[in-house]
Amino acid sequence: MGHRRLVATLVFLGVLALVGGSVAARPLEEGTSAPCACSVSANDVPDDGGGAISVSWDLATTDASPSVTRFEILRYATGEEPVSIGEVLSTNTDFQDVNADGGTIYQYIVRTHTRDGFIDSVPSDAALATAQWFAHGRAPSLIALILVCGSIIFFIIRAKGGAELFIRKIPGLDAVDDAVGRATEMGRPVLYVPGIETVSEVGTLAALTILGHVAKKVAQHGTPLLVPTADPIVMTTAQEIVKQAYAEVGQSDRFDPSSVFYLTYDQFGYTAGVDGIMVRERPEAVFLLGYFAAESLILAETAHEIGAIQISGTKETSQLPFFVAACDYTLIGEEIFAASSYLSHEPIMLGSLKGQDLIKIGIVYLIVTLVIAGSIGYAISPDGTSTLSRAVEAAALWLTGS
Amino acid sequence: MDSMGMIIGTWLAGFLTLAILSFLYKDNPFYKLAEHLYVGVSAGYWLIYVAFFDIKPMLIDTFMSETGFEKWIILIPGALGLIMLSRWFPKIAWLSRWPIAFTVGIGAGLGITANLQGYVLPQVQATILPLTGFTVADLSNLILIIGVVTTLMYFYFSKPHKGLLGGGAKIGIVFIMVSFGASFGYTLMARISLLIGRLYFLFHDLLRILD
Amino acid sequence: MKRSVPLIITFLTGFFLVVAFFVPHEPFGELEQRLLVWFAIVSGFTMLLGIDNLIRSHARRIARTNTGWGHSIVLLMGLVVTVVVGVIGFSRLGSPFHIHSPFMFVYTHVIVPLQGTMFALLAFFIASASYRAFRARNTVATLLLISALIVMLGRIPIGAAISDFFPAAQEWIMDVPQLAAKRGIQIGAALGAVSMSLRIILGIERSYLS
Amino acid sequence: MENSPRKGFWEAMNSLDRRIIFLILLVCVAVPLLLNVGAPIPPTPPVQLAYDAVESLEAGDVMMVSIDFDATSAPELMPMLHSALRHAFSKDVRVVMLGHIAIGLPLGHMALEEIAAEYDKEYGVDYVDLGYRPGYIAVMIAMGRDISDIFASDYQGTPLAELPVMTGVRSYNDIELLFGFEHGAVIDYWVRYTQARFGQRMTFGTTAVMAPDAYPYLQAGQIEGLVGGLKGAAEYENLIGHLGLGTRGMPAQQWAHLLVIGFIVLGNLGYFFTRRKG
Repeated sequence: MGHRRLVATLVFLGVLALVGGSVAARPLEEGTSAPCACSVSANDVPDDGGGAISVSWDLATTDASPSVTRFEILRYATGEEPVSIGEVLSTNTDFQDVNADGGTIYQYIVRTHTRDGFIDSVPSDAALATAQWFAHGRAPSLIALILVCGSIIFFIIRAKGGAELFIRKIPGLDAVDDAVGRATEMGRPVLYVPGIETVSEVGTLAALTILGHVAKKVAQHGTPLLVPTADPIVMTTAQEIVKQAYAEVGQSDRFDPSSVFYLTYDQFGYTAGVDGIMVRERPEAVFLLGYFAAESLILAETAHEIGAIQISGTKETSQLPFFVAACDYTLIGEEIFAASSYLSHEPIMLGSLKGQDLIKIGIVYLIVTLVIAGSIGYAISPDGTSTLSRAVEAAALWLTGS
Repeated sequence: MDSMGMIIGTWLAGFLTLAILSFLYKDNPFYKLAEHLYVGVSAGYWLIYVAFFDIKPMLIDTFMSETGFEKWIILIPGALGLIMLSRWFPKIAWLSRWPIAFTVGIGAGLGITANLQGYVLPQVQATILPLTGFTVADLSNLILIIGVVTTLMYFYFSKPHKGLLGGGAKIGIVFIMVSFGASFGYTLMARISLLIGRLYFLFHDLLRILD
Repeated sequence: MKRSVPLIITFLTGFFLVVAFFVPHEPFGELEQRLLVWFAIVSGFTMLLGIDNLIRSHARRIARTNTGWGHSIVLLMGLVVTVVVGVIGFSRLGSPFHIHSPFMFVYTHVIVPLQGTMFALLAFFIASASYRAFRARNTVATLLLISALIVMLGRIPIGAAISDFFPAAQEWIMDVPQLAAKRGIQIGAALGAVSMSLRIILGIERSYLS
Repeated sequence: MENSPRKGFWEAMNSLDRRIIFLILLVCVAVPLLLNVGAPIPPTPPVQLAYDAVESLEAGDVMMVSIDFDATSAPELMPMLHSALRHAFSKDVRVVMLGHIAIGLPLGHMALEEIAAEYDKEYGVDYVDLGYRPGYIAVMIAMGRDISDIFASDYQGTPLAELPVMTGVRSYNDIELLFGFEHGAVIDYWVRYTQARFGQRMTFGTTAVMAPDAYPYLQAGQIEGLVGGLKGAAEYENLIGHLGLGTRGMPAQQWAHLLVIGFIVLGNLGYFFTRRKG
């Protein structure tokens, strides 16, 4: 280990000597017409937790700049000697000092190294690294957050107050009860696959909410239920949810803890296991809800091969095409989140759904208004210089804080 | 040239490849063997993975190398992790809700800001495409805007899909289906690539009939 | 205690993560980083629960000589051998993931082919799914079918040989209608996720605590 | 009419044993692969953009390469990785490799060593492999401040300060381009955290599955280019003038695609005839 480091150090020094000539570097004579860094400015990095100052500079003569080999950045606090804190390539004209002490006022010197030697810039103005209490670049996100959360909370409160809220039919969900019913008639199990992610993925939580509903139906009818999981926390949570569901319909004694079990965290190991369960246990209804990746089609096709009804749903747009093609019913994207509201018909859930809808329609209006306004602007002056076009452009850019 | 281990490994890999492929014909003892081996080996693999890429560097190494505040604060997640194991003791199993609650809280907290800043805002911004004239690009932009808007209308849940909303939602489902068809067609290439990869292994590494 | 403590934990974790996003000042700025590390550690421990469940259920099958108990032996053997070679790799070479570790032998010659072949099954299933599922049942299904056909033709050299239309149309479909719908679905899903996250933080959605 | 032979034929076709489909597909992929022929594929705009992004780099610039895939996606992503590395090394761009899928990194490392040797590049001077650190979002955010906060050393424990290639490379500020190779959700984290928060320039090579999802990022300008699937890999190979496994797999792709198109047409004919007569 030791000699490897030694070699690396030697290589490093060698390269430095070759590239920068730093070993033999000496100051250039006054009046030498080498290009150098000038107008060095040092500023606190905005919107950060402190401790960082950004240093930037210009090149005095650009036509001769290729002879610059690198820039070295030196820093000093008032009354102290300048120390080198880093260097950048000749193509860069800025540097971020991320080790600034919050209470110290610094000045920076940029040392321009050329093949012949080096030349120091005039020191920058004094700079102090400060921490901010608000990341200004994220103001649009904050406004969006307030609007979205405000709208959702507003409608939740209204719903709690007894306002009547409508929810449209979601075809896949109506099929849930039918599927459980058919499995009961045939005396075959229901297989519930809650995806391959853990509970910090909201799609998984949506799947677990729907599992609660399915488990209740299953408990009422005495249909066997199988829930293979790929994540131990999902397993733990699913066990509790299913147990609770059996208890709620007064069938606690029929709950079999081993019906919710762990296979493996490995994506395709899990898939191989679930496929095996499908061909051997022959479930009549297969639920594929939650987060899915490539295994979606393997599971859906195997479920089809054994003749089961398949109800699928995910917010992963890359997998939705396969579910839509291969399954009987598919919950598309947001529908899986709407599912918990739909199944429970709880006012709180319906209220939050209404809140989301308001934001969606807001986005639609925003897009349409700005597009129309911008287009009118272009109609006024086709080169896009009209105040209207510019305002629309500025508004659009503002959204991402740029 | 090849070591004995390489040869055994390649034949083992070849056998397992064929055992899984045999599932396409029907469920059989070879597939069952490969399936159970896979579940067992991969569970062991992830256990080792988590121990050496997660618990060791993040918890144990941090505790050993840090000093002061950083050294002791890292015991909080360590304790939460241990509490998770309370599931083994039915009397205190309810304690496991604490770490689960923490995990869920992380997902929820991150989900809010990352979805808004990282997806909704830039994607809305990218849809604000004023028409600059009557070119093909403008027509495409117009179709793009209509597609986004009508797809959003399809996901409007709290009103019946009638009238303007119903019309929009109907157009939206057209876009959604075209999109699914396109993804399906595009993805075919990925799936075939994987088969090419496996066949290349069989022909090149195992049978050596391909250079 | 059994319900309120978890609700408080979820609230505080979620709330402070959101605050940390907007407030770079200490102590918030570094909080996100710290909590993510904590999250990884807590998740790591849960792996033991899964392994325990797996071992118990298969040990039970072997003890009762249920159908397929022989396979349960294979499963447990695979698990034990993998963990043992992992530990050997660690003690001998400092890391189970060292290129000469016996653990990497298991990875390269057992896990990779199994994983790769399971994945490759998709090629076959996509063929059978397209044969049985892509039927022009109605207008919408027909559109799905046509866009799939155009994109498939546009992706292969022969499509370009037949007509420049196919590669151009493929790009256009991907760039315009495909993108538009994906964006719409994802904006909706993102809002759904935000709303779900908000309900979780506020303790309204608590199915995970049942 | 009810028992006409034609209807009987289509009914039989409708209930065709899927194992026959499987067998035909196997033949269609295996035979072209064994014949081993392949022709250059003309580039499409997203791949051209990815190429241009790398082309815009100057000698000495830093390109970060992220290995976010494992062996399962190697058939698609490896050819792209090879091409991107060839492209970067041919322009004397410094390459800094890391990855978020721990088990994929040995694959990336082997490719890096192989291609670097082709261009006589030296480890530690022209390229480096930082390796893997757990927690991808945490790693991404930390690198925005200081890379050495999270990667104090490279994959074999050499401190970054001792590696000349890392001179002046402290955070995303010093990385001209990120080229990620993605088979899953890591791309979303790169865009939603690193791009959104630090404005990092980035371009990606993805599996054909992930590519459609990345199109919105491309159109929104959040990413600069996109190499999708084996065809994208073949196009990139064509752009840099070095044909490889991407181009070689395309004939098998072509036949498999034609076969699936044939299946769809056949399936619909069967559906059409049996429905009309039934």
